[in-house]
Amino acid sequence: MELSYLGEDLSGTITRDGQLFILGNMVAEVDNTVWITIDGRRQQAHVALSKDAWWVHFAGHTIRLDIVEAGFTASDSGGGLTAPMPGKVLEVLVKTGQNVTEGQALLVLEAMKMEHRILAPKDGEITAIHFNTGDQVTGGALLLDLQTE
Amino acid sequence: MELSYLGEDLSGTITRDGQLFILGNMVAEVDNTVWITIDGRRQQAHVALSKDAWWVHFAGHTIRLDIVEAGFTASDSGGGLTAPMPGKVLEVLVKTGQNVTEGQALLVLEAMKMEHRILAPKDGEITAIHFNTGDQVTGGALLLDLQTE
Amino acid sequence: MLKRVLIANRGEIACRIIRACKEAGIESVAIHAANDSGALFTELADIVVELEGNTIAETYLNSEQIITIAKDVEADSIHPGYGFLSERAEFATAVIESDLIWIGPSPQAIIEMGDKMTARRTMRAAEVPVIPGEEVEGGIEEIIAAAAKVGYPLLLKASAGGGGKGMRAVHSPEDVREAAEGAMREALNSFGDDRVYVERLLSGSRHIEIQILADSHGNTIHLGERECSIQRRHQKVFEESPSVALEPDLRQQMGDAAIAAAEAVSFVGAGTVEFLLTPQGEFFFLEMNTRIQVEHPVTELVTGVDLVREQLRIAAGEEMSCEELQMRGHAIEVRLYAEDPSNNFLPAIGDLLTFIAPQGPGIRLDTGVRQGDAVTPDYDPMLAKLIVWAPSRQEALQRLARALDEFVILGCTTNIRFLRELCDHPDVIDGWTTTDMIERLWPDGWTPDMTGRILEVAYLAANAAEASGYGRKGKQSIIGNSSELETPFATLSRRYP
Amino acid sequence: MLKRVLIANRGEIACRIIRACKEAGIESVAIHAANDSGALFTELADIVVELEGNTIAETYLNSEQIITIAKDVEADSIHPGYGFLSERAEFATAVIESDLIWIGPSPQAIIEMGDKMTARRTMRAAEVPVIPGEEVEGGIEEIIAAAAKVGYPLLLKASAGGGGKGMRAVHSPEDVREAAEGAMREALNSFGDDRVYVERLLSGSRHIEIQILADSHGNTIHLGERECSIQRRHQKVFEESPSVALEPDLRQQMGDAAIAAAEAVSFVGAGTVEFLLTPQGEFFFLEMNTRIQVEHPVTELVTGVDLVREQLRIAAGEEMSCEELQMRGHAIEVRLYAEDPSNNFLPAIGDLLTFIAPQGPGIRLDTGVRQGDAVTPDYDPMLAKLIVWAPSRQEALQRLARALDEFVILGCTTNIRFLRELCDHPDVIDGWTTTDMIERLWPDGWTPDMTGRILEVAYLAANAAEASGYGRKGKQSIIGNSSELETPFATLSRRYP
Repeated sequence: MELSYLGEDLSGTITRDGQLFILGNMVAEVDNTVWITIDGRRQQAHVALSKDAWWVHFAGHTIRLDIVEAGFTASDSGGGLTAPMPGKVLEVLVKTGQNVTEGQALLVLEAMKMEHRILAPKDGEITAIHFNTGDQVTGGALLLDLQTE
Repeated sequence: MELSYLGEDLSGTITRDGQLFILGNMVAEVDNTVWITIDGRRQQAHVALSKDAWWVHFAGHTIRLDIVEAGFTASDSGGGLTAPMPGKVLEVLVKTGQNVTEGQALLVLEAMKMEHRILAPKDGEITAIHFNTGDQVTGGALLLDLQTE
Repeated sequence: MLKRVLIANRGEIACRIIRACKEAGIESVAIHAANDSGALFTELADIVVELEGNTIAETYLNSEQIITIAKDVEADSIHPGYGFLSERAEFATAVIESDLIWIGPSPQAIIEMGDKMTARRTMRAAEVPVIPGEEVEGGIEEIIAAAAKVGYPLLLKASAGGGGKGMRAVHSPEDVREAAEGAMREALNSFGDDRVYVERLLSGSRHIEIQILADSHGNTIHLGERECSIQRRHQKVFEESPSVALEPDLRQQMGDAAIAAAEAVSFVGAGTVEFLLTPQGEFFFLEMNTRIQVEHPVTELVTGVDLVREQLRIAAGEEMSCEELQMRGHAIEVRLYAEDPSNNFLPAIGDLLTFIAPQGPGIRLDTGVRQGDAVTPDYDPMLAKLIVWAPSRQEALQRLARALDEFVILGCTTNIRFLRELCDHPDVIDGWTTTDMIERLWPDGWTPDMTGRILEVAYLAANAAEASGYGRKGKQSIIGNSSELETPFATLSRRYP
Repeated sequence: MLKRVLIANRGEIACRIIRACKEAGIESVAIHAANDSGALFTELADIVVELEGNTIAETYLNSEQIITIAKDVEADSIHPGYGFLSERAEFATAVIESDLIWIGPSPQAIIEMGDKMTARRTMRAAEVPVIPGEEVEGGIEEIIAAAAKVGYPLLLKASAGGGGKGMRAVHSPEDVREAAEGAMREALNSFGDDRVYVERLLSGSRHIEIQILADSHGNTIHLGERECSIQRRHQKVFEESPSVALEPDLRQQMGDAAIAAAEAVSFVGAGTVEFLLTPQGEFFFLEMNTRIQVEHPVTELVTGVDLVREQLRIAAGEEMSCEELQMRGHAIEVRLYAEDPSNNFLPAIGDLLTFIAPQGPGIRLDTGVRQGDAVTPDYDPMLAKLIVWAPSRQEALQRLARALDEFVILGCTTNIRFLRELCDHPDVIDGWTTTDMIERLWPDGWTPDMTGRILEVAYLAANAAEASGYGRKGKQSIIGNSSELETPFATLSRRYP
């Protein structure tokens, strides 16, 4: 299974021995819950599966691992800027064709009664804007396209 | 569905109207949980299904409704005395053929570190004893047969 | 400071101690029998070791194995909790001789208080009043003879006893032999010691106990009382502090007597001196528990003292950190048992399909289980303790009622509804709480105060859930034809007194 | 006594009030928008009525509809909670004119304190010190002019504001216009009132607030302070009592000032007078909240007073039941938000697939949600409040850390880990808590202190669970080939300041 954490791919060879899963010197077992044994110490991990991710709680940490499905390619070098959550477009601060610099505010979104400014992650050119002021957007909706160098 | 509460059969005609279930002036809906509307007041019921029973929590009460399956007949007028839970037979106080009176102790069971005396529910004659002192019994096991008048 | 504590216990008290360790920055080691694998206390602990063996004697009572594990994992100390090995002087001795710190009083104090007959003699010597009765050296015939001297009604008690095990109330001479045999057998099974003695049954009394804390720097204090009068099968079900029966004067007297009792055995650690308080206002020493008690949270909420954390401090040789006794408001604990109160409190088993704890102000839950766990007949049926605090006794009862109404446990019969009805009972509200209360209120046994309406709701809810495929994988229906099943559950309406 | 209270609110505070009603023997009426159907507060209430309408203005802010429902269900009183209509004088007036009891202070007191600029003027008249600044009558140009007079850094604040809405910190003149426009727009959206005024930004100060309780029999008392310095986006995240910065002397002075402030507006009910305390030990009036506050449990745990129950008593015309102020131990509240603290606290949504609350001593959870609920963008992202009490501040921090470690929420990003790390931070332990603390400690934003080992465990656990068919109906595997998905989640590592 391909997983990523905050956009970073995770990997490692997991082998299976009956009911045991092994990664390096760590062993996992699954019954009603998931048990992880490290250096002879067996500890419980809480796990849950949402639509797009595995969630794991272990030793006071909560980790969300996004499931990376086949057939898609990340576009780290540019591409779409998506709405982090459902909301309403309060203001569009740029125009198609405009050059923007990293950190520049592109759009203001209202969600959960707060304003959120969508910033340019890198220098580049705005090649498309998909919403207008007042539009409702769903979480994950592509707001605008940014062509970076 | 046939259900019983403490051995008493429950009944009543439930009609279905789309997602609604109606019994008298009560209406039930089921989504993630069960909602009961009585006299216009909608309240939540918690329900869970175990192997043999539906469990319902409503208004601070917990009710266990045993599922009555087809092909069996209750034997209120006598028959088997079963172990209320798994345990060990500590002592058998009667013999086969013995006449016993209501309330007489028949057998002593140890379960959960406590002794429990199994009493005769009615006057009658012991027609069979299925376990000896020291035997382990499972919950629901038939301990002895009592023939009542 | 302690570095790594092995907890020689299970269930809610193991969880309580593990949490105290975590808060104190001490590592915790859980040990568990195979049938406790995955239990909540094993989830919370830093280190978990499975015990070999099948019976309790081979696991939680296996001193040798436990000490070996403690040395293996490099624990520096052992906390015994309550029950199990907590009052076994030989175990305390073995722990100390293995160069481990014993989180409890000296073996000598355990011996002097642990044997109930010895304790009676020690207290008499220290001029603490004891219940009229007879110590018995010998077997069944000597018990019967002592019973005749004490008079009826009386209580037979296991000298090594506790927790209601090996105890029998006897109301007339013709029952004494069977009762004594049962008490001796239960005592032997539970404690490996069948000695039983006789005490007068003081009807209408209250069970009042004083919490004691003593450190190795010579400080011995009391932390006020708990009243634990409401009992079934001689086990407490409802515990509160303060007691409505104690004015400051009497609290002072009983506190002083408790301190005297503790000092008589050079007690160090957390302990409880139990008394019976008669309707006439006399109090008699009952026994001293030389360990943390099930109902300790009641005192914690009223006094603001963290008793388990103080135990850890005291065991490490530090001074206790308590300031002057400051009792505030009112706390009540109820014990949630997997049992059927409508069937003479017969223990129950089942799966905790749903386990939703109440939340909000003034609520504390010390639980050994959580949703998804199975309740088996292997151990004591106590699942959890619900403790409430409020500014006054009246508000505490109201809060407890609210919390019990919110508590949802499905899949196993519990005493929640029984406890809930206690909250509303006029005698409970008025504080007329005595050790024979449950027999007094429900001489013919308790049955839930349930209207037919509730049963109709349940019937409708179950049918609607069934027809909707609720709680099943995929939708299906198992609705059969009319008729009945002879199952163990059909016996639920029978009584096993 | 009140008989039936309608709660004009939702979420955890609605649950809190419903529970207080239940304990007081008062019936509770929950009202809810369609998207709150089935929420915990609707489960707990005795009577539940769905509001018509889609927006907040049409539902929880719809005075007319709410009062109509109250009359329909024969409620005798309305409790507004916090937020929503709690500080709208017109609503209080409409409630009173409908012959319902308003559980709060008089509309006149709300007006005098609710408008922040009016309150500043009233306090100046009552000789309570206010923060240097300028009230502004007018629009954007007047704000910019006032800003120049006050000097930088400064705070723009909505006069009708609260909860950090319509507030902006401005550090240099070139940012003031955009900030003022944003503040005005947010103020208009949130409160229907775009007036914004200017205050000097007092860096390095502590937020100290005094809890006030006043009844209609002329008693006005204070219940000590809460320190709520740790804030993000001008919203409190970590609140405690007592404050390390207050000696008894200063507590007395600030308590007296708070009582004076309350009496200046003939305040009746539960309210809070907020102050900024500078590093030099000067304190300035910030505002008075004329309602119960989010962080009220901290005071309840330290003083033993049930504030919501006192509100119910006071509204019924009774005297408050509080005895002399008795502060004991230390309490801390943290607010659990559905938000991503590693991404500038951006609100998060998701399903609460797992929601396991910590248990045991000294823990209180005031939650509006439970396992199975969905977190939507419709409302404030606060899910619950976790409040701990312990004998000392150090032990309270240790207990909080333990409780947060036990808290398991899966399916929605929360700030639990952020709060957990706060417990261990030397500045928090030392009590160097100021309102600019989060910027001071994490100027470049917070990221979790996570070892690679934890990520490896998560990777292994997820793969093992996946391969075992855990959490799926039936066993299946969706393991695909190597490659990446462009999903909203791929944006999680981006920042939206």
